Amino acid sequence: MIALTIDAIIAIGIVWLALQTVRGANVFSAIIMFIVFGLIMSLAWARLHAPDLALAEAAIGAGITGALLLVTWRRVHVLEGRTPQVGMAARSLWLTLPTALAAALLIASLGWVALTLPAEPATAGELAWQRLPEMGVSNPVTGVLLGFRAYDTLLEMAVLLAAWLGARVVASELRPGALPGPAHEEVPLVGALLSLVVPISLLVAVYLLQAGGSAPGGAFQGGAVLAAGGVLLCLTGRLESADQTSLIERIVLILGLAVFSSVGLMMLPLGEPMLAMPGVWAIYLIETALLLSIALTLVLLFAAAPGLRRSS
Amino acid sequence: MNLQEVVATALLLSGCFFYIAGTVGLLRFPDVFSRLHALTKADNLGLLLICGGLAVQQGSPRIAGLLLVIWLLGLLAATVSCHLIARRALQMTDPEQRP
Amino acid sequence: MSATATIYLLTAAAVFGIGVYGLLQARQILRQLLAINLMGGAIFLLLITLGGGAEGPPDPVPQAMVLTGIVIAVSATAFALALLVKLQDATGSSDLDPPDAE
Amino acid sequence: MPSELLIGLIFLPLLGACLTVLPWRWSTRLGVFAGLVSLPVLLVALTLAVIREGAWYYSLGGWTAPLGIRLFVDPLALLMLWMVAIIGGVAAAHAWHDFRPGTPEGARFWPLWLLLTAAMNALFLSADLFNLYVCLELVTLAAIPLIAMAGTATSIRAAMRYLLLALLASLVYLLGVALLYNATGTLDLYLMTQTLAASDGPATSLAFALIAVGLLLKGAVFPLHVWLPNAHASAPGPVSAVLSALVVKTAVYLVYRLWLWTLPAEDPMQGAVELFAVLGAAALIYGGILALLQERLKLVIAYSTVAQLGYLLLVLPLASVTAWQAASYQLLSHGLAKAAMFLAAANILHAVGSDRLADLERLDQRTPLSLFALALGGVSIMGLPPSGGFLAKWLLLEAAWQEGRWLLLFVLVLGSLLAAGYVFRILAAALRRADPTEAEDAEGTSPIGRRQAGYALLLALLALLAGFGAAPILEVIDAGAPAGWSAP
Amino acid sequence: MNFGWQALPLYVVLISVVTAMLIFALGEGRQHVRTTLNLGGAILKLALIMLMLLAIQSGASFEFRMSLLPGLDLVLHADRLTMLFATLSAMLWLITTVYAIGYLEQSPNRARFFGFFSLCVAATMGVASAGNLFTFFIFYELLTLATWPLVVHRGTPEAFAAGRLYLAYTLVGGVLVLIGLIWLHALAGGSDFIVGGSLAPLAAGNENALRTIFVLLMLGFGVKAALLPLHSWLPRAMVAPAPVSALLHAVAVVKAGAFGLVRLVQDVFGFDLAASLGLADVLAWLAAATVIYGSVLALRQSDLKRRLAYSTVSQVSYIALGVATGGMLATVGGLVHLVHQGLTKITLFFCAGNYAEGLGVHSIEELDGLGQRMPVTSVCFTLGAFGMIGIPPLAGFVTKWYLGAGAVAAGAPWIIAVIVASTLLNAAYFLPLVHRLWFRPLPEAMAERALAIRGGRMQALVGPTVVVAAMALLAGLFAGTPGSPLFWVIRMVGGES
Repeated sequence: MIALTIDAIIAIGIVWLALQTVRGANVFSAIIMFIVFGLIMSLAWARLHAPDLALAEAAIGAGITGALLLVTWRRVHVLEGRTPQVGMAARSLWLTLPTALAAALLIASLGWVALTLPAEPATAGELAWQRLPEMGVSNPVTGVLLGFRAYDTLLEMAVLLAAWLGARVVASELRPGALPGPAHEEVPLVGALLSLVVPISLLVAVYLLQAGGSAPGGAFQGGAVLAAGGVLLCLTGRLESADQTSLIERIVLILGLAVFSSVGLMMLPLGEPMLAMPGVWAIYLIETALLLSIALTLVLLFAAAPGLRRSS
Repeated sequence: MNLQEVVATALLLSGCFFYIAGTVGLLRFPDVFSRLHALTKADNLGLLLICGGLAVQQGSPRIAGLLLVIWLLGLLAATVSCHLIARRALQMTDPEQRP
Repeated sequence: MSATATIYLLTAAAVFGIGVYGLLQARQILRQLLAINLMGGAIFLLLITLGGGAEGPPDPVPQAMVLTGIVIAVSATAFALALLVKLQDATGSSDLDPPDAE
Repeated sequence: MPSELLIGLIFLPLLGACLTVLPWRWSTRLGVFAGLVSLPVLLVALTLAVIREGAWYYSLGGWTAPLGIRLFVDPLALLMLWMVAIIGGVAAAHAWHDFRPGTPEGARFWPLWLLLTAAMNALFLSADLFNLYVCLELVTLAAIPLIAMAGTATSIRAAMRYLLLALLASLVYLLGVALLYNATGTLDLYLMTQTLAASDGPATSLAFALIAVGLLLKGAVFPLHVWLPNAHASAPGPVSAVLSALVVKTAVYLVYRLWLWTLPAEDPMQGAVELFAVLGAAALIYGGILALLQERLKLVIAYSTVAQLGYLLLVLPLASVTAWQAASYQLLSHGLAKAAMFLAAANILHAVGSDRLADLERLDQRTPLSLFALALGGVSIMGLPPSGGFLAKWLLLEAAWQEGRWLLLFVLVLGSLLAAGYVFRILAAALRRADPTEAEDAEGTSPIGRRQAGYALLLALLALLAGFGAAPILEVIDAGAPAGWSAP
Repeated sequence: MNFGWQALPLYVVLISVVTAMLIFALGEGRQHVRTTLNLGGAILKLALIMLMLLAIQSGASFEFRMSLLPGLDLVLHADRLTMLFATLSAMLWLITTVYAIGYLEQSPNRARFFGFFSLCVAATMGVASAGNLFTFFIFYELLTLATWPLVVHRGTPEAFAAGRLYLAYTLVGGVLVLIGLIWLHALAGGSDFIVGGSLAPLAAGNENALRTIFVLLMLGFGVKAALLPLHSWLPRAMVAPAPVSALLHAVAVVKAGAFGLVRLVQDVFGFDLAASLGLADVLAWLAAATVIYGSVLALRQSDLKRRLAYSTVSQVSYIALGVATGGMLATVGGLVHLVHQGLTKITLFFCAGNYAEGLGVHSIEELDGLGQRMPVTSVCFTLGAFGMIGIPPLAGFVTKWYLGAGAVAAGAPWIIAVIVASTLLNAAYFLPLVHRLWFRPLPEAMAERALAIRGGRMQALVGPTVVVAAMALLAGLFAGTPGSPLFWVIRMVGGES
């Protein structure tokens, strides 16, 4: 009963926050509501026995996305020179009513469909459980991500790379200093915080990576945590945007994709199929590469800069 | 319900109380500074109580240690962010009206 | 079909609807992106709930799908935000149909 | 070892993209060569293998179907792969001049281009619904920055609109995938059929409907086409070519896959093919009329894409070998012709400095080769002989006739007349002379201009040659006809 | 597929395609190379056709076959009808090329003009040697494509308006043919042209389908042949340069339409089937109406070229009329008119072009007394006009004689009335021109106007005019000797029907 109450509270919270996100008085508060929405979503994931997702949602869905949204809001705000406080534009009623109705209908039909779905044996999932031991890891999600459906993960890295490449295309002509920039004056506390939090984020990232084999965690969550450390360094002016992407940065950016592909291709000459994992070590190797790529890509996306360097 | 659970529940409930108090303060207090006051003070304590409650409930030194780290990190984050927000708010306020 | 599953299914449906509503209503691109992300969250929730998350450890395949989906969503959002800044830079407005176009 | 060929088709461009991210000029060159030049070579071997052995599956990682992801190659996939290799290759050659390796533009362009190539190859080979979602996203996220590379306000706005709609489309698609996975317990396109046939319910129907909506949105099928014209018209030339010739086809390709392979024949959703046909007909007429009304060359061509996509949906209810041949041939010839037209339009835009039809007088003097390519492409688009487009139209008409679909026949004919209208409108604008007595001032075309025009001309000639080489192509294609479409 | 000796018809087509491509590639400059190419291509083509003619006389046969689609072949062959049309086209092309070089060498966009000019002839050759209806259609549409740039060549708004009208008619016509073709294909498969047709076995039960198909195809071909309701593009297309008009009227477009009608009646349906379905009568009536209507309208034109254009509308329908009447004599009349009308009409157009180029004369009033200023051209014009009217022993008379005799033989005497009426009308609109040329005084303004064509250009323009006029004359004078068009047609019709 308590469990159900908690679920109900979470559910109501999610719906309320979603509504606030949509109806927020201004864009800024909408973004804040969305971040909180993400956090509550991660509670929902935990309640739904999906701790991997809870971690990912908190770190990526709420954390990184939120940071990206906020920094963009700031950039747009700064560039536009006016606070986009337009709020909810009042569309005419004849447009609003049908759309609201359509949305409601969609909800109803979806809910109905979902509720009446017959309980099919989830063949792929069952098989994943059964054959997990062959993978050498005990976290089934990691098993699927890097074993059974490793190809998805590989292409997903390509998507991330494409996002960065795309951002680089459109951000090319941005004036320098689009980054938040260093703090105007050094606050002593900030240094203390950084000297603690950044190493810890590294530690946590490595821990999540290592734990991913048997417990919740993995490259994505770890990468996001590491990226959070990087974001913090950018925000506090410890890192600033460089004009060029350095060679090391380039290598790290493609590391995940390149290592993943190479390991996948490695077994081909031995007569093994593509993406057959030669062992658990390969999974960890790939995950390490993924983690580094993910973290750097996310930080660069946040900074909207070709590269980063330590501030002088 | 043994003693361990009773203590744990009590700690958790009181933690929740402080959280609620902090939230009420956030919503009801008039300006940034008093809101920060309510938020940081009450929430840090609430976090401590909840961490303590969980530690008692689990009864494992390792987890207790981890929870302690969590509390310390939360404390640090709250301190720094509260400090930064307060500074910013102070800069933005009219010097005449500074508290 | 447990009560928990029902609750989260309804949540997913509601959030999706709100997302659709927000997408259609929003004029600012940032808001549209938020609405799309809400819809994405709703679909992920649906996937996991249908995958049996309410009863116990859910089917790992949907979990992997959602994890992939979250990363793709953040990639797409990040690119969209970069494009938004560029749009602002190029057209002087961060909206697709600026007020003067009405 | 034909299986490795599939891997190469996906991973060579992918690794090529990685190489082009690196800062050196040689790495970019190497990446582009490895990722693009290798494709036709691989495809020749692959084609021979398909002819010899027929279609086959390849389980990635050795994990068989319901658990792992399979690749599937059959004649249809082969056709699409060839188009990626040839059209993408020629467009890349055209892009080589504007986006040289070693320049900042080149450094931005080639990784995305190679990712796009890899994504399309992966998409055409994938047999897994969720993997297709990832592929679709990769295609979108690689294609849109390429549009934005034009850097104009219009292109950025178009890119943004495309992006938002594409994201929405992906979500709707994903929703359908979620429902289908729940209903069938598998994501494999071809395994799903059996389960679907056994358990039929509104859930799967709705799932297919959602997937269709998502795909039609991505494929810019009328009335979900709003994003297309500006996006395709404002992108750099080679990008427009690939967008119109290949990228929008990915969605249509998936509609074919789902409706002709996955969906069981007795499923009520099969009725949707009639709706597709109606949409196709509407697209054909609407796109044709709007193309007639445009004032800019690239917009005319872009609206023509909206119209021509209609043909590809019109075929769906016909379900015969002829219809199958028609669809395949339309895919091929439209791809070649449209890419040729966009490349030519890019050259014209470059030479004239504007692509307003009003500014295009005396093009036969100013950019003769590009105009010729444009005209040849136009001939194929109109479906006039001798061209691939003509054979496609002939097959379409024949298929419609066989099934006794008079209305369809009428729409097809009307569509081709509209196409003739807008193509000849372009040509008339290009042959116009502002002052009939004006002395000629034939500008010598620069060697670079000639080479760029040559690429457009090459594709246009291929579209023309497609009007003669149909027999061997169709022979391969026939073997890949979906069940129920093969010869009685 | 066979690319050897057998594929000669293919090479005849390809020569012109290659010429066109080379001309396009050469660009605007290099006039001499272009001229050499043009003439070389034309002469080579003519030589090949003569070769083929001889080979066919000695019993050889030519066929090129290539599968375009399953069950659908591209067939190029050479039967007697092919050779009739091909010889005419090749000969007139050579002459027209000479004329066009003289006519246009000073004006802009020559490369474009001659390129499409060659392409146009390639399409005409394809039409002539098409071995089945599908192939015929391919080249028929190609012809549309290749002639449009010629029609709009001057690049003026009027030219584009005429081009639009031309396209509207011909493309819709093409669509009608396409539908008919698809239907026929579904019904009968892609069978080759065979004298007497191949549809007779299918007739039972499919009468109405066949009738509809016939009407569709007839209308489709009728557009280019300028049959009655579909003729109005032709006079408008007169804005094109004179060689183009000559090409359109005498060699390529209109003839392709008429040739299509001939093929349709003779080699697809077969006259017997067409007659038994009542279709021949429809065509005959339509053709008869066009004959009269075109003549009446020609009478009302004051612009020389427009008058000639309506004259074409009227005269080309003789071909359809003859074929649709049926029977040996009428068919001979119709077919031989393919040649006779071509020779005569091209003479007239060349003359009109000479007047326009030489003295800027466009309208009929300006012809007064021009016999003195441009005697050679005027003699040719007079010959052409007499030929058109059908004054014996000129070519037109031969046609009309056979048509009339055929009508009697076929039991359709009303056709004689049509011919008589048409002849009277012909006389009514041509004789005044002749009268003006020779018997009206030359106005002073015209007498003082300098002749704009001189020297080599004069030779290039007047030379071909004289040649075609002579050919038109000889075709009539020596109609009875072996080697004449009439002789050839009689052998063809008599030997094979």
